[in-house]
Amino acid sequence: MKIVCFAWLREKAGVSEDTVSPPDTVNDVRGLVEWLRAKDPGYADAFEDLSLVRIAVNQEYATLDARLAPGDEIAFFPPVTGG
Amino acid sequence: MKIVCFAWLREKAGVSEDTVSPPDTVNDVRGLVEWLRAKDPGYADAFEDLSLVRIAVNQEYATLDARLAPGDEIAFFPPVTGG
Amino acid sequence: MIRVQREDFDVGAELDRLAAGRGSVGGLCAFVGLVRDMSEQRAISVIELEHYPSMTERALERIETQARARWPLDASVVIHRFGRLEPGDRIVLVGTASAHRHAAFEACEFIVDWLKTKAPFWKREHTDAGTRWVEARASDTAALAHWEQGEAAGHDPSNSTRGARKKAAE
Amino acid sequence: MIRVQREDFDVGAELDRLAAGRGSVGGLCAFVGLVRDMSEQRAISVIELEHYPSMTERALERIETQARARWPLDASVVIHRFGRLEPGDRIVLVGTASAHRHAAFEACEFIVDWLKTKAPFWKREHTDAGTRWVEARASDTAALAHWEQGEAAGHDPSNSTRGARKKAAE
Repeated sequence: MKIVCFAWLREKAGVSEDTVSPPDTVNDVRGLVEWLRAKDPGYADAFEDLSLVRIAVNQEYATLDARLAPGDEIAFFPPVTGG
Repeated sequence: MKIVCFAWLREKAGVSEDTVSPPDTVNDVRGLVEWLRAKDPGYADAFEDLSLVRIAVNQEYATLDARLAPGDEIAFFPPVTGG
Repeated sequence: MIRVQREDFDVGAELDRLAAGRGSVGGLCAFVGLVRDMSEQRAISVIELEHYPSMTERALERIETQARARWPLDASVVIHRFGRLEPGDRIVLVGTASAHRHAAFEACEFIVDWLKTKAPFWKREHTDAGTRWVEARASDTAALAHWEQGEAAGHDPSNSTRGARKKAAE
Repeated sequence: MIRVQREDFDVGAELDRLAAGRGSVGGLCAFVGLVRDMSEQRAISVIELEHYPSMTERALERIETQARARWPLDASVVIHRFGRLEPGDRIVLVGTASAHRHAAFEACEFIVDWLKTKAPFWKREHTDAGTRWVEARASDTAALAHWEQGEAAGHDPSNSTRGARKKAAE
């Protein structure tokens, strides 16, 4: 799976792009978040308050409940501020 | 008093600008309209349906009841279609 | 800023001017009215726009003043052409600049709605079937009436489109 | 038409392009977003706009498609810049062309409201007091929610701003 992070989430996680291979038990975004938190203090910091985290799976907005498959691209970012 | 007419009202009245001196009994727009109608078949034609006539006195929208004074500029025109 | 003129105008330059030197402007809204090529299934070759010069500028200035009293605008521009125009030609530009985009949108549409029903201009269309004076549309009068209802509700800028939309949805 | 680019754009030329060859277009509405010079009492020297490239174009295309399904548009354009920008610089252009001016206004504001809350861009401001990521505003989310309420009411374009404004006034 490919992880991408943007804005202050990228800075906190210390990761712009990351390729990870979580165990089979990680089958939704919530599971992935927990697994990343446990694995890496940067992710733990970035995910401290999940109410500030927006998620996209394969470039579409998604929720913590979204199912994941190998090869998916999961993006984490703060609420957007363009326009 | 100065009369100005626009668009098809100008064409029907046959008048673009007109200077008139109605009697003292003509002291509002309604009186002026009646006086012009009686005086001139062009005005009679232009004023055939007053629901289609818009009025301005001294470049401000006004109604048939507006009072008139010597030196006023009274404009008659159809509903506007700019923009 | 108000202009009534025969000549065309440069939309990009006018909008640049609205924002120039005003660092608080976060958004510009603009409306450009164009001459259409058809009218009731007839191809338009040319239109003539007649106006009432001494009343026009006064009327446009008043509506711009009203819009600026009602919405927090940093700047605004209204340019209306008269004379002979061809399909595709620009007729009118309304531009508004504000720190608040919704104010810019509302004020711009308010001014356009007002122009359509109150500014002393009259269009005559030339088609292959002859010429005719364009008739005013009831929908334009209705559009303006909505702003006046908003005004009657107490001149509160927040009590306009978006507020009303929200209330209606509740 | 969608563009995501580092370069500036020419508002006048983009609007001309919207109308070119489309004789039925009676009105264009445009919104131009600009970099402001102040943020919470601090002078901004520069902003950086980060984005998520593979998602951005897809997201913008979707919103343009939605707007064109919801309103009778002849054409539309959305251009959003990224990278390093200075106060006064253009950030975004949304333009809509329609035979009906109210559709042009509504669709344009809908797209802007959507961009503000859904398009994957993030602003970082540089001021004399340091740099900070701009925080999203609740008012932007509320603005978008109004359109979604309108949508829930049945996708009827006439049942939007103006209709709601009327209902609320009654």
